[in-house]
Amino acid sequence: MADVSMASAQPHSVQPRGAKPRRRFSGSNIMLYGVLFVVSVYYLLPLWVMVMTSLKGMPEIRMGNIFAPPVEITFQPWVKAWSEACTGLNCDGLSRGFWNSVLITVPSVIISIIVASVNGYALVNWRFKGSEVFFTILIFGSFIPYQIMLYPIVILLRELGIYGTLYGLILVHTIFGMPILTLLFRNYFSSLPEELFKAARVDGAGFWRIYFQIMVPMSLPIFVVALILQITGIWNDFLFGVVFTKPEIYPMTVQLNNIVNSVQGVKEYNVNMAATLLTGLVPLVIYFVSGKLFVRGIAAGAVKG
Amino acid sequence: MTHSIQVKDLSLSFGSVSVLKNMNIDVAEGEFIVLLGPSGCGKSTLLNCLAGLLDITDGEIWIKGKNVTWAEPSERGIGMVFQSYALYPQMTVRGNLSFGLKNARMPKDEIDKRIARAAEILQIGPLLDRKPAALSGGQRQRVAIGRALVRDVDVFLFDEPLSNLDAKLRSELRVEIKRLHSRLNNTMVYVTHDQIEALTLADRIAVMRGGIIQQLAAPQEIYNRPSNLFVAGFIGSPSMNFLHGATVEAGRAFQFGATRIDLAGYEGGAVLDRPKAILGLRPEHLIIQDKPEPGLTIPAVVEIDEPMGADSLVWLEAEGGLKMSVRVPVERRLAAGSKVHLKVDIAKASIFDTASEQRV
Amino acid sequence: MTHSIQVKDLSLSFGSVSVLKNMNIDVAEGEFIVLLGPSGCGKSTLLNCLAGLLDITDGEIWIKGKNVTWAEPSERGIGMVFQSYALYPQMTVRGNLSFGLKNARMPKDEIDKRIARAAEILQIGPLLDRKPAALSGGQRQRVAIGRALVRDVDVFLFDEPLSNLDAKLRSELRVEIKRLHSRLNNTMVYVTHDQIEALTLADRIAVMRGGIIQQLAAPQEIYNRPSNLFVAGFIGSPSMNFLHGATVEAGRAFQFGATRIDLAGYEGGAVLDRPKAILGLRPEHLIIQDKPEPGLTIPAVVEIDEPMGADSLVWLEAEGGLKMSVRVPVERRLAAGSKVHLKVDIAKASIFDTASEQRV
Amino acid sequence: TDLEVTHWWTSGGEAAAVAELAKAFDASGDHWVDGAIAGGGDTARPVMIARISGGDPMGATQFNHGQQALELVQAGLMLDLTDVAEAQKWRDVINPISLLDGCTIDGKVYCAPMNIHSPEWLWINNKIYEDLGIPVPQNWTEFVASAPQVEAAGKIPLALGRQAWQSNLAFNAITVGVGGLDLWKKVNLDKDMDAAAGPEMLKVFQAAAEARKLAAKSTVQDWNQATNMVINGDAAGQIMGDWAQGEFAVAGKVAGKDYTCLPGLGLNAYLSTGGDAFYFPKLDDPDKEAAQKRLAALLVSPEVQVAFNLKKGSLPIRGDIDMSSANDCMKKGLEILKSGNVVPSGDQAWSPDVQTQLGDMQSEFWSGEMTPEDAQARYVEILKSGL
Amino acid sequence: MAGKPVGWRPFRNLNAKIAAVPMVLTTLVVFVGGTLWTVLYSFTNSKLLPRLEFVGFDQYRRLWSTDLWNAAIWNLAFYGVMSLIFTISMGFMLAVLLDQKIRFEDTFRTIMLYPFALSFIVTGLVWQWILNPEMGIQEVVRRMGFESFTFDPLHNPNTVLYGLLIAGLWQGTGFTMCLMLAGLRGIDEDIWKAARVDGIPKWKTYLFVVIPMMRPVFITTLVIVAAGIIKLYDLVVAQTSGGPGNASQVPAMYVYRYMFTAQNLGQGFAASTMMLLSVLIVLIPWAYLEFGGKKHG
Ligand SMILES: Nc1ncnc2c1ncn2[C@@H]1O[C@H](COP(=O)(O)OP(=O)(O)OP(=O)(O)O)[C@@H](O)[C@H]1O
Ligand SMILES: Nc1ncnc2c1ncn2[C@@H]1O[C@H](COP(=O)(O)OP(=O)(O)OP(=O)(O)O)[C@@H](O)[C@H]1O
Ligand SMILES: [Mg+2]
Ligand SMILES: [Mg+2]
Repeated sequence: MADVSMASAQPHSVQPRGAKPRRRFSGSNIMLYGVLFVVSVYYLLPLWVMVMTSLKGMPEIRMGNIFAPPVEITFQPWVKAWSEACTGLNCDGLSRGFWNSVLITVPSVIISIIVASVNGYALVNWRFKGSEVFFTILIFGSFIPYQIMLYPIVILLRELGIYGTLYGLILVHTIFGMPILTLLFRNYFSSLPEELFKAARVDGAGFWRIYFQIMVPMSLPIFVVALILQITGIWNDFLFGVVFTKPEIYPMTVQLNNIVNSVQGVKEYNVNMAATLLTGLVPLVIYFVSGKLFVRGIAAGAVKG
Repeated sequence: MTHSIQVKDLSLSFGSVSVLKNMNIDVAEGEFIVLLGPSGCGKSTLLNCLAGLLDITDGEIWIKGKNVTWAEPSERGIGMVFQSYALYPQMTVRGNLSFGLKNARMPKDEIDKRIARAAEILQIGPLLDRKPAALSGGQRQRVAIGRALVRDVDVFLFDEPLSNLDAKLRSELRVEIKRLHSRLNNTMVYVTHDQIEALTLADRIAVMRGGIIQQLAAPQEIYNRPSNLFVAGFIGSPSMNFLHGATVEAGRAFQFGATRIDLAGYEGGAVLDRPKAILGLRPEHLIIQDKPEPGLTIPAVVEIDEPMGADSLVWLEAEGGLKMSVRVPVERRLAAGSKVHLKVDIAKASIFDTASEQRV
Repeated sequence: MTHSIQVKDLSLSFGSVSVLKNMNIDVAEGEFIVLLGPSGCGKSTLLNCLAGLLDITDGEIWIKGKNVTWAEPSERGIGMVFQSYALYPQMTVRGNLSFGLKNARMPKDEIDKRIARAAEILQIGPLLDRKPAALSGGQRQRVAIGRALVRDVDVFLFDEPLSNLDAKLRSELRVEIKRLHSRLNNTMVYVTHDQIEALTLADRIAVMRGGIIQQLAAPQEIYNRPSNLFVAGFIGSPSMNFLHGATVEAGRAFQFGATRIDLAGYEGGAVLDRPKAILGLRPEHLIIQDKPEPGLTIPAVVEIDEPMGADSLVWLEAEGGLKMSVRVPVERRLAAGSKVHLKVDIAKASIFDTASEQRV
Repeated sequence: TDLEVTHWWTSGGEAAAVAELAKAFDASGDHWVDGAIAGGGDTARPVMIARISGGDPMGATQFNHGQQALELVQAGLMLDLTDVAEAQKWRDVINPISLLDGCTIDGKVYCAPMNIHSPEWLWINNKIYEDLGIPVPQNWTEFVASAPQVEAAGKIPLALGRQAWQSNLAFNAITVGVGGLDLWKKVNLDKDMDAAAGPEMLKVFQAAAEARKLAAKSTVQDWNQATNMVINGDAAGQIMGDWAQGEFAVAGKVAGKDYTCLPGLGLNAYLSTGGDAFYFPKLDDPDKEAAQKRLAALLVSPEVQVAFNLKKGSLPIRGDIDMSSANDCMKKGLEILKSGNVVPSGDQAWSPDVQTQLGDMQSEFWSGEMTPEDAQARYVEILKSGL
Repeated sequence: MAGKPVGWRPFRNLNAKIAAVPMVLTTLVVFVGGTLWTVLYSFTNSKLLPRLEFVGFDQYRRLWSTDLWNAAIWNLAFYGVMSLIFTISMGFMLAVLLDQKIRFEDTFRTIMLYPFALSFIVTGLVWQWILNPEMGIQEVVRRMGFESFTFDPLHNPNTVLYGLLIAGLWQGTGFTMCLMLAGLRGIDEDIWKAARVDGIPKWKTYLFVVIPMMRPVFITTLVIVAAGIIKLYDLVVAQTSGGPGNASQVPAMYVYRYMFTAQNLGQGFAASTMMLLSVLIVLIPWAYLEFGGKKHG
């Protein structure tokens, strides 16, 4: 650009002055947003399909393509998925599973987060002999395929006498949530200044007081991350939900699987999609609402040199 | 004198926040300019504008007689050294030095020649195959300078290159940079908020505040004749002592509480009578003595003395609770509470108008 | 003199790394001790041991005549001020101050009384309901001190409380801490790696290196009679000039290249003849003159001078390429390349044995 | 008393049949808590077993009788129903008696047989052939012969769900149909490995390979989706068990008119009979135990058998009941039963381990390019591992 | 308690130790105990119920001579390598795109991240529908007039793994992108400036400077993604059930199938032990890099 102005051959060449002129639609910008648009289509397509299909009637589904918006919007599939779809003799749709999921998720999330955060805190600030060893094993634990643990857990729960109960499931979720959550909390707590902890000890605060009054209030981002991870993880869990529960307390995912797989006559795609959406609604809403905090928390807790 | 850098009416805003306001600076070929100022005053911003790393809002920048306002950083003939050095961590020192050259498709032997020369100047020959992580702070700094050096640039820009180092290393590297400058004779623009660095390195210092240059002058000039209250207070450690009073007797004396000080010998403009004025006295321009001399001394009470090795700093309280500091040789110990008199060297004092804050 | 802190044979290792080695320190009641040393020498570690935040490996710690080796931090009668202040960010200043007292289940009105007193001493009354984020650096520092103050402790421990601040604030707060000490007369242990702080604040300085105390003495003693080469080089900025040579004539002279310097008037032990010895001369104990005086001056060539406001530092090159620095008044300008002679004040010099590095 | 009953009957016809059971049980003052698990036996069984061995057993649960629950019984986790069986004279009424034998271990009865699965049926959509103007095939050979024309009309000749057990089922049907009953018996009952490796069996594999071609375009997963393809006229035929009939019924199709059913693929009118049975895990609760026994008795009772099997389209386990309201297809089955041309099913002959391996192998065979020879070699190998 | 220190004082910091009990119990009982239990029983011929009848390495011999298992291993290896390559490269590229000071960054990020909120079950079902030739993409394109267009990855043994990949990437890249973005944002601004002054084009800066600097982030991501791949199960079950044939079988399915459907626990345990082994192969080098070299603070 500078050269242009130097070459005074150009009739109305102006001296470069002020802000460098930028074209709004430069080639690279078009590329950039173009790629982003294509990528977004890839990510949004399934959601679009689900929503559109769930709003169509069966005849329209048979006729039209899955990407077309409904000609005639009907909420019947949603109603059916929520409260009428049958598995065997139970024709109350997902509604039952929803409350079960809530009952399972809420205590599991709370307990697993409390346990893991206290663990992370103890690991960072109250190291004792062997604590690193346990931590390392715990991290290994997070990579063990669940199937390996399935049978031992069945035995464990049987011996504890809580197989098939809500308590059993909470325990299982707490156990399997522990590795990754502890890692998150440990990384986060170790990024907090150690001096704060020391100051509190000089001030005569004990283990729990430091935890509740100093650590917890400063850890909102990581609690949000843990909350999101656990809510979605537990809400979406299928394997434990089906193996460690019984029909009365089946979570929504199991109910979803039942509905989708209980084909009675033709597959009712619209109902299935509505059911799928309903099942994913809670985690989706949570992501849409707190995605920003999640990203920030990830940066604070997960990605550490 | 050829101009190396000319900044004309430069302004820069981030959105609605105006950070640099209508700046004009001319830097001569081979000059060492230090930008000094408190944190957030816009020093780094100005440097980044010179380097082309920030798009300015208004004005022009000329380097070596070329208008580079819109030029890319790499086309401006500048080299930059950052506070954190910003070495490429996974490349060896040689890789760091050659990366830019290779990218410009310079022939291999020319690259080698340049690296050899830089290594020789900076004495980093034995380090060429190490990675930055294996270097000490001072060595890293040299490599960072080397990266500018190999590019054979006319202008070096430094952004607080020493502020990450400990005091000892800092003073050593300061001297090295000065030597480098006297050897290369490049134009250098150097940002710091450390006044010792500014005073020792600069040919001229630009004291900045809130995006405006307060004074641009040689170090001794700035130290001895600060153009306003801000510069006077900012330069010098401990700070200049400020006595709030009035000039009286048609500008021939300064009245401070019950004390009156003769202004005969003051080097400055017409003092005049000002109902509100400030007399600035540097700690080393006061002499502690036991006896008063009317018109020449200020009575004070010793509070604390701080021996600092070579000399000692005495803190006193003058009339009206005013805290003052005086520099004395370290051998001289003064008991707290003793009453003394401070003799003023009026030739080295500064008087400021309270309203305009300008030196008179 | 009652002992406030006694450290007996204290050792500490992290795993196999021994960080503190068999330390013995006695601190008198009301004394201001500064721990000074390069980074990583174990200063903070020692302080944490005193506070009970680290479990020691061996030895005993006594505070106020009580063995507190295994006591909890809060039971030791100490208060601690941290480098980053470590204020609880979610509590107000009042909350920060009262946290420790509430933990000790102190009655509410007693807490209020103590906070009021601390607020008055530290002048933070108006800040009590703000959160730390809304405070300036200096104010935070005061709150951090206040936290120790309200607990009415006998011993204050400071871990580099000023090193996060800029130079200006640092020098102001330094004075404030000194005032506070003279007012409260508590025992204070203060960690820093800034020698100006150490020299100005301390009653006694403990210079540490690699977990071992090198010298524990009053500042002037340390400055003028450093017990070994490390202390000599560490204290003073710019560093002491070291001339490597030999003592000859039964210890009456120092031979350095072709230069011989008379040692008559040296304050120290028996010099004797040593084939390898080091003569240490501080920059301010050399005088630049034009004429040589045999046995008293060192010839040198001026390289650079660095004006630093109040005085100026001249860098010279002596025989054998040795770089030396001399402090001169700022008015004195010396042209680079001029040949001068440095007059030695032998009474203020130090001689070290090269092998043992100890002062003789 | 509430009894939780787990099962995997979730398709339309099945669910209707279960409703009959629940109605009958509720009528006696008890309460049927339905624990349907969708996705077929392979999905449901692990859950059931995990719950029983995990100490949280349900009141009753469906298994295919045979070896599936053997170890649970041996571990003493199942309720002994011998007294119910004796009181209700099961030994006298149940036909074929092999069904009860499947429930009997060491002389004790542990399950209540519910129905007979006869898997070897070929279901054909008549309309397709009418449209083509050719006669509806009456056996497998004709069916294969007509396939090119069906294909030419853009239809899929053979519908096949892509799950291991369906491939397995189709293969077994072809074995009985093409290979004949003797071969089947030799291999599966006498466990004659020479026969399994012999040329007759190879013929069966070749026939299966042919069937594979016919089913190449069928991509659905579930059996009832495949059945639906036949019902809708997308596919000409499907090899499936008698339960497929329930789907035809739900869709309002009439046997003989809209569709044709050919037991034993129309070649050998024999049926291998396995079936569903209910097991009753031990519960430490006398009330529940009484209810369990009431349910067991109820399940075998004539009324329930009739109601259930009519809805499900499967065959009842007793020969002494009136099935006059049954449709064409069911009647065909009943006749074969009466004539005694039955053999026990693979479920009873081989362990689940072998069954699973066979299923895996078959599903690979049916969807890949494995040659009949290779497949036979693998087949023999797997069977040998189960000896 | 005065005098010389004694090395071990169990009641010091008692609360901290009590607080660590859940973790200690979990690691010992569940992870160590459960793993050992599984390994132990993999040497037995347990069928429906665990039984201590040892048969040596029989189960392993059978495992490795089973075509299904070998197919599952190869499928997983193929899927794993592809998935690692694509998740990480796509995640990184998306992060780079989002790092260009674009407008609506939040919106784009949410769009990319939301699938992570959905379970694999849901993911599998949706993509099964979209890829279904009768009504999905193939049908839509055909209706647009391209009659011979064929896109039916899920029913072709040669392409089914790509079908899984499409769904797996859809679900997982958003999270990877988040990790990468956090890593990118953690890079010193000055490095960018230095590169600009050196005249290095942007893409070169990413390639030669930024990527090497993000090594720790890449390693973290690699481990997280790899761990997920080994566990791969729900997605396959929901999308293909391992079919067609055995073309998309994976080890986790084999384990589940043999433990429960085939009622051959010994075989299932042997298979899970092999999975555990592969986990260790992934983890030990990582743990060595993470914990071996430097001490964590
Ligand atoms: N990208 C930006 N957007 C908005 N404001 C900015 C941006 N960069 C800098 N500023 C503001 O511009 C002002 C000048 O910043 P600059 O970094 O130049 O200060 P500085 O003098 O270098 O300070 P320091 O000594 O702390 O480095 C500051 O007030 C800062 O908050
Ligand atoms: N938890 C630990 N584990 C192992 N080594 C440690 C630990 N804490 C400190 N060290 C080591 O002990 C030595 C002394 O550290 P310390 O923090 O006391 O130094 P310092 O003198 O305070 O330095 P600085 O001036 O940098 O604060 C250092 O070498 C450090 O590496
Ligand atoms: Mg800056
Ligand atoms: Mg320290």
